[in-house]
Amino acid sequence: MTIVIRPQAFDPWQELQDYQRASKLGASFGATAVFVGSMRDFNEGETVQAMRLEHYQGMTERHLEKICQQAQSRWDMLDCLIVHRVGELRPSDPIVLVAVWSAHRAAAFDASRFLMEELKSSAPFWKKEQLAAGGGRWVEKNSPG
Amino acid sequence: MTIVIRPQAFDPWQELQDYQRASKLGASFGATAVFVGSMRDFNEGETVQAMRLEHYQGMTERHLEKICQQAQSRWDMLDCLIVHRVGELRPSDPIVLVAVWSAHRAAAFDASRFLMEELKSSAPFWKKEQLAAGGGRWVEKNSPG
Amino acid sequence: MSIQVRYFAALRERMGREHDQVDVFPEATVAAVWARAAGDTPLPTNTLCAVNMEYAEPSASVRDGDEVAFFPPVTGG
Amino acid sequence: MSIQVRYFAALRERMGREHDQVDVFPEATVAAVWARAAGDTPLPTNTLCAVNMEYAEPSASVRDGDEVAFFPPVTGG
Repeated sequence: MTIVIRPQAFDPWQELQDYQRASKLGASFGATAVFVGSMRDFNEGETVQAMRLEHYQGMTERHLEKICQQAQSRWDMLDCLIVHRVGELRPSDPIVLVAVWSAHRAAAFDASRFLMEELKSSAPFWKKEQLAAGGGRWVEKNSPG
Repeated sequence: MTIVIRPQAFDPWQELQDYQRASKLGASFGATAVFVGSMRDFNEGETVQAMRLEHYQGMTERHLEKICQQAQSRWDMLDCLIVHRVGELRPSDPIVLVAVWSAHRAAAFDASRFLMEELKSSAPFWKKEQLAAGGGRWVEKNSPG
Repeated sequence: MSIQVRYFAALRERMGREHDQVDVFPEATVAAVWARAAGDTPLPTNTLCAVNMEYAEPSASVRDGDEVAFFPPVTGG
Repeated sequence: MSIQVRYFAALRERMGREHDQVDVFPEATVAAVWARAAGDTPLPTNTLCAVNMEYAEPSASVRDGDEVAFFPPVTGG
């Protein structure tokens, strides 16, 4: 179970390759479900030029650990990885990576979706968009999943 | 929309990195949902040493295209990629990769799961396991998702 | 009418061959193709059938030159 | 009792500062901490509260040395 808050840009596929190579999962897992959220260049009718992602250092990590533990108690997860970007983002930058490894596919699908929904609804992160038309605006709330 | 049947081993994360770099998706997508199925070294109470994956060349590709089109008609998918291994596999080898890109996360989650369930229930592939205890056995049916 | 018949996986092993070429009467069904190819062996339960690479019922009729396939439940992914 | 108060995101900008140090009476609630820190400004609708990095209701009581945070709805992922 690994949680990373990262101020630098990351490539989710590179992260997964590195993580899985270093892991001791061997041939125990039959299923990996992954979700990647990335920055779009368009939101609520406006072209978005850049984004700043703020978090509550300490609480964010602790909260993500808690939702991983909840997932672990509900599904047979062998491992999970969450990487979340903070700082200054550009369109097409990955924002979040959630990956779940399990023996069978239902657990991986269900747990990865649960983790994403919980993360979006309750982990303390905030987005401020820089609009192409000028000015910044805080994203007011996340869309339901 | 890309469908690949591959007789060689593949690294799903490398496939995704290469595919996405070559794609023209830009910053239009906010969500990518991925499922990877891999070969376990254990199934139905037996240690499995190797596996042979057979398919019906022509029908398999055609059938996978059909389920991609079904997904495309049901969800706002921007792109999808299916890579499926055939031939001689070893434990921990990736068997299948399904990836869906969309603007918002619900479509990516739903479509990727739909594609996997349809693939498992209807695409013409067959697995024969080589058991550590000796002898081969055809997998008789897939578990429900 | 001439029909190309194909077998896959466990059914291929059970038949001891990958394909057959059979002649059937016009309006013949997939089931009739099986009977002609397999002789006395009844179509095993759960066998799936395809005509020209599309799933078909045993009651579906075939046409000259069609490819008819028989195979066990699929286990990919 | 001395309480460390923190503000995030749009609320931080609105307050014009990242944190406050306030003194409150024993048995004070999160809401009382807000009132002490923000003066006449009512707690904005939808504001979330945390005590020592765990979500808490405005009615939750605080203890000496606690860190109390106020922030708008979260928008990560």
